[in-house]
Amino acid sequence: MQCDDHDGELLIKTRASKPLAALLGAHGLRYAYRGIQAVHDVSITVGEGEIVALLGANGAGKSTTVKMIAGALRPAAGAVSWAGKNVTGFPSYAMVQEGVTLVPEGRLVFQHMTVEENLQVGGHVRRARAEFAVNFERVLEVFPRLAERRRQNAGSLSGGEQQMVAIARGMMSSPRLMILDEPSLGLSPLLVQHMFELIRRLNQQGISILLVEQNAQQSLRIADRAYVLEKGRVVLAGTGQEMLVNPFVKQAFLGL
Amino acid sequence: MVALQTLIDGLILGGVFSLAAVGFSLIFGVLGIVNLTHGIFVVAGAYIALLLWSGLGLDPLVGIPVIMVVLFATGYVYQRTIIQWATERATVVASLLVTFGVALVMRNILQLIFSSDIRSISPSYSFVSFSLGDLRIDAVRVAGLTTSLVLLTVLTLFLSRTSFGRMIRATAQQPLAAGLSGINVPHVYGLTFALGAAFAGASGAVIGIVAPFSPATEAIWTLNAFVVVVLGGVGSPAGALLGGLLLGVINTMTAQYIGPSFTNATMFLVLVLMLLVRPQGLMGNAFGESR
Amino acid sequence: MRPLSLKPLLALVVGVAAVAVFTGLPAILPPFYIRVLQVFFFSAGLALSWGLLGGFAGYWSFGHTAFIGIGGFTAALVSSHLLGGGGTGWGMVVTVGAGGLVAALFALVLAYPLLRLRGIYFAIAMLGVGEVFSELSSSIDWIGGGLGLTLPAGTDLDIAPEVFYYYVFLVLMVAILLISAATKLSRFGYGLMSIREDEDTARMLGVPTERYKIQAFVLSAFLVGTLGAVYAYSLGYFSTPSLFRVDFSLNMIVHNMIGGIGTIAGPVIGAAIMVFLTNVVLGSFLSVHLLLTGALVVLIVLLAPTGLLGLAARLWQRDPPEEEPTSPTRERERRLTNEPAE
Amino acid sequence: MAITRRQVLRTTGSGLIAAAAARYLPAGSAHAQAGAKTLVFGGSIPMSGASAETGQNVLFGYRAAIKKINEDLGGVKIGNETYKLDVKMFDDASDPSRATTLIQRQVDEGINYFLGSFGSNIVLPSCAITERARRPMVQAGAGSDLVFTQKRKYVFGVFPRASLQFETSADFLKSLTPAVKRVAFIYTNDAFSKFQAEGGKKALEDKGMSVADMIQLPAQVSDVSTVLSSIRANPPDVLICCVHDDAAILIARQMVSTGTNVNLLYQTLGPQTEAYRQALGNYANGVVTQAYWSEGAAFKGSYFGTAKDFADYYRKNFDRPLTYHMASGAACILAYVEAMKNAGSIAPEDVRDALAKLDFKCFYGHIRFTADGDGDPKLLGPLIVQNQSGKVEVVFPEEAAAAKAVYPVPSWKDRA
Repeated sequence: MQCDDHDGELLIKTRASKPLAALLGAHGLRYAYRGIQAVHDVSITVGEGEIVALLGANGAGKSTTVKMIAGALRPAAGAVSWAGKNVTGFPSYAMVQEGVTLVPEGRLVFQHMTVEENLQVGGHVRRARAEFAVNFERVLEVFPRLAERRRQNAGSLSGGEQQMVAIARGMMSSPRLMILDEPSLGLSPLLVQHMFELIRRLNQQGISILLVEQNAQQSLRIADRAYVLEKGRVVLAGTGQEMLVNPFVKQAFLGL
Repeated sequence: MVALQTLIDGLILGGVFSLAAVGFSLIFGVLGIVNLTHGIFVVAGAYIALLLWSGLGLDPLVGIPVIMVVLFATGYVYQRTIIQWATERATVVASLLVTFGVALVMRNILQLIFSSDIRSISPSYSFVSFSLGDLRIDAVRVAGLTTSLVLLTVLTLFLSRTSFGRMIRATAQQPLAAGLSGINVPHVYGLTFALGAAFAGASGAVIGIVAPFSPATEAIWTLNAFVVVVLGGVGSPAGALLGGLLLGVINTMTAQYIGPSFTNATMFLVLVLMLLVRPQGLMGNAFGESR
Repeated sequence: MRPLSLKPLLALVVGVAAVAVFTGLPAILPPFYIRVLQVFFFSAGLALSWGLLGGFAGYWSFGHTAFIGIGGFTAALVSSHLLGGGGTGWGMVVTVGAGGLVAALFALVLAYPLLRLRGIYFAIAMLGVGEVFSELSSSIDWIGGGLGLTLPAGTDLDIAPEVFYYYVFLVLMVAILLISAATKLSRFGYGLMSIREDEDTARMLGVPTERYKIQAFVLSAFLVGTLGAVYAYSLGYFSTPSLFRVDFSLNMIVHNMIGGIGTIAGPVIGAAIMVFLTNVVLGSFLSVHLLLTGALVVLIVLLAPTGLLGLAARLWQRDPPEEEPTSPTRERERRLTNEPAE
Repeated sequence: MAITRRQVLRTTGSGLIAAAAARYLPAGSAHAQAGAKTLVFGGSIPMSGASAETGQNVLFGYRAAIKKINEDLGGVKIGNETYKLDVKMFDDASDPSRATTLIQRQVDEGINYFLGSFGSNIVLPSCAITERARRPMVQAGAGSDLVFTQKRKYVFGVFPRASLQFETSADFLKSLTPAVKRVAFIYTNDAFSKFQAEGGKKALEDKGMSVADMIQLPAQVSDVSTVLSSIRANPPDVLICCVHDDAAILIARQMVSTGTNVNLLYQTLGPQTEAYRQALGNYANGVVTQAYWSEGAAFKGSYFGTAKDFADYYRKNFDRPLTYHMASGAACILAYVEAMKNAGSIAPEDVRDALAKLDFKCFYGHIRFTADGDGDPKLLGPLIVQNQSGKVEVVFPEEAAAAKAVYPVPSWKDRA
């Protein structure tokens, strides 16, 4: 870790018992839309094999932060390091090639292409090309629903199914880190359960996870660590367990 | 009999219109750019065909691959530089102004190189026709139509079957998600634009053997492309084909039954009516957006 | 002229001074510059009129030349059929007024169906409308655009024609400038701008979007028709390709974009620059003026993408212009620039 | 003046600054040349569009005449002064507003003699300016009747007006055997072509031929197959096309490829050009056109000598393929020079009066203008020429004819 004297992390100490090689490090990220500062100064890390949750209210800057990490937005200041390499300002396709895949919020699937074609697009990246067949099989195994609908246009699927397509498409690129932006948004309670289960399974397969969620309770249950964003700044950081009992978190996100 | 002849004339003419518009349609559909340089690509294709024909004796239709390569390269560089700069710095609509400016520059350059004199290419089959009973069909136009159909089919297969075709479609539908799926979006934009330019150039070779051309004729081909795209729909070769054939038939039918001087008026009238009734074109937008 | 919305008094002073100077100019400038200024007033008037719909409401018309043509042809037809070839002095007021009104009338008929179209589809439809009118004007013998039409001199007064039309165009441009400014500051203007920003939201917020769009379209057509009629007079003889010129439509857009779209001063500045460059600087070139004009347009877009007013605002480090550059495909741009909707 | 200028610069917009600044910039080259005893001819040509090719041709004609006079004849002596000649053209882009503004600039700069542009929608507004400034304009580009029927005193044309251009043609068609009975016209919907076709119809009907069809084409045309089907369905003896170069090529090519045969194809513009012969090859044989000059014609006079001499001189000095337009352009310059000599003055009014009285013979023919200013239809009327075995032959009127007209022409198939 290159930078650890951060406000948030001073509040609650990072779980030191499990020494982690930081896979992803974002340091001092800053971004503004049309002159309005959306992200002021965000630093987060994700270790190899970790599930890290990024919590915060609507408009706290969560999506902007992960878009900067995934290369969909270019940070106005700050740096992103990945596996010991400076990847600041890498465009999104290069980040995917590096092994960082963002599944964007709002189920941005290719509506006028079949499920299979969606997956093919996801799997065309050079790093995943050799494993295409394996990935494809695995994905259909995880989502048997998609196997049934593989020749249907993605646009004709239900919301939950489209979310599956988006995640499956991300999985096709053989990521080392998957960033999931509000994967449970708009899903029925049952599906939400499945979603978190799925995230845990992905993690067990060795994929590190950065999870952006409004559903704090569920997220914290599966997360190793979590950050809380407010108005574009990290205000809290700690392990999932610590956060679950933190009075501020309880009050602000868990409605307790 | 007259009606049949008119219909056939229209369909044959329409094939050429289709090919001449498909590049415009693709660029509009994928990049959202109204490319006013389109006619320049068409006319440039015709001039390259002329050079190949007069210099090397290469038949314009045989020369199409060469023309396509040249325009593909030109189109890629053009998009990755000027057009990309314009869309990055300003807006997609600013690219309209940029292509307008570039069209002026290019028309002038074509004039300086080739003069504004009217040119035409006359391979041996330019003067041959077939007769079927009373029907007359001239060979050069049939050659043009056939070439158009072949090229449009190739493009359709390319877009639907190849991995690169999928990337183009994905980018057209969801540029953000495409990038996040590992597609190099600016590169795909460049390649798509290049593809559009290449097809425009190919149509130039066909037009060169069918009708006289000069640098100033570029404007007509841009306008025609507008009409074809509105009639047929955006972004798909099938849409361009349908739009082109319709435009051809409208043209000849008007000439036959209303008067040749009303062809352009009817063409644009149909354009406006079509927009009012079904703005997305008969085939809709291949990428499913309504802009 | 930009401070018009900020400091009305200053604007008034500058405006009156400018008008006074322009009024006096024919006494000292040679006829060529009078003609250049005449073209400038004409172009600026066109660009401002286009801006009422295109700049304020975001509805980009590619076929406004239709109204130039309708205005010009109406004036000439009224002159030859109703005034027996007359149309001088007050007669000109009648014919030009008729030109504007008929253009407005056509716009009124076209408005409802056409303005349902959005973005680029409206632009293309207008392009088509322009072409239809153009073709019909030359193919229908009664209209006579093929053979061409003649108009009498606009005035009996002993005044050089370029000076006469200089003043007519000056008056028209000032009038249109005032109309634009008044529009921009009015409720109507805010309504139009809310349509540009987000038409659906504007409608939900109770802006009578339909009515406002139609009014802006008809007003714009009326002004362009009037200008077209006067332009036809200044030519004396014209045929279809004199008035129905696609480059008129494009120039209106170019002038707006160069100056700064959605502003009052922008179209005027854009027209001034382009008219000066094409007529004075590049005027005498036989073979490269198009090349240079085109290159210039490209450079301006690349160097001053928000128009010169936007550039000036940035250089002066003042607030960005109140109007964001906007477009028919705004939504798509958002996606293309990967801007999230946050 | 200086004070106003400063105020002006400070208080007004950039358009004005520009105008004011430009006024004080050094004047254009015309002034300088005028000081060096050069007579400058001004005017515009279109560099693109339907008339661009013809415009270029005429421009080369101007250049040829000027080169000859300056270099071979050592300039021209008027009164006691010897002058060199120069031509200063701009591109009007077929835009009347641009044309008028820039013509005004040339008037302001002191250019006294004008050469015309092309198309009446350009020429009429421009010549209104030169007329008002009392500067003569001799032109080879607008034949539309309106140029000559509005009582202008300063505008001259080296052709007869459009509606009178068919007199010779009518005589020619009348002279053919078997007798021409039915004629069809195809014409472009612009002022020049329309006047020509309507004048042609009248001239032919006066001579007892019937005009079966008057087919009007739009200004831009990319296909004429339906027009040709109707011609095939009911073929006239003679098909006359009053269209511009590009449409002429299109029509001829489509006639060949669809096997649309008529006894005679007569196209007023097009067949003269190199592009036409290249596009059609052997099929150009038999096509008849009008030419206001031919290198085989028996005209001669001072400056160039015979028509043949002009052709030789031109080819020696210029690459652009020779057509009659070059001769017309050169004739405009010669008319000016001859008029100046006759007047013994270079004052525009004197030159104008001398032009009106001009009556002289040169390689181009016998130049004399009617009271309206257009070319005398008897003296400057067109020759009828026909492509025969790859050569352009004058076939009418008989006194100028070098070959006999082929009529009816063989079918396209037999011409391959």
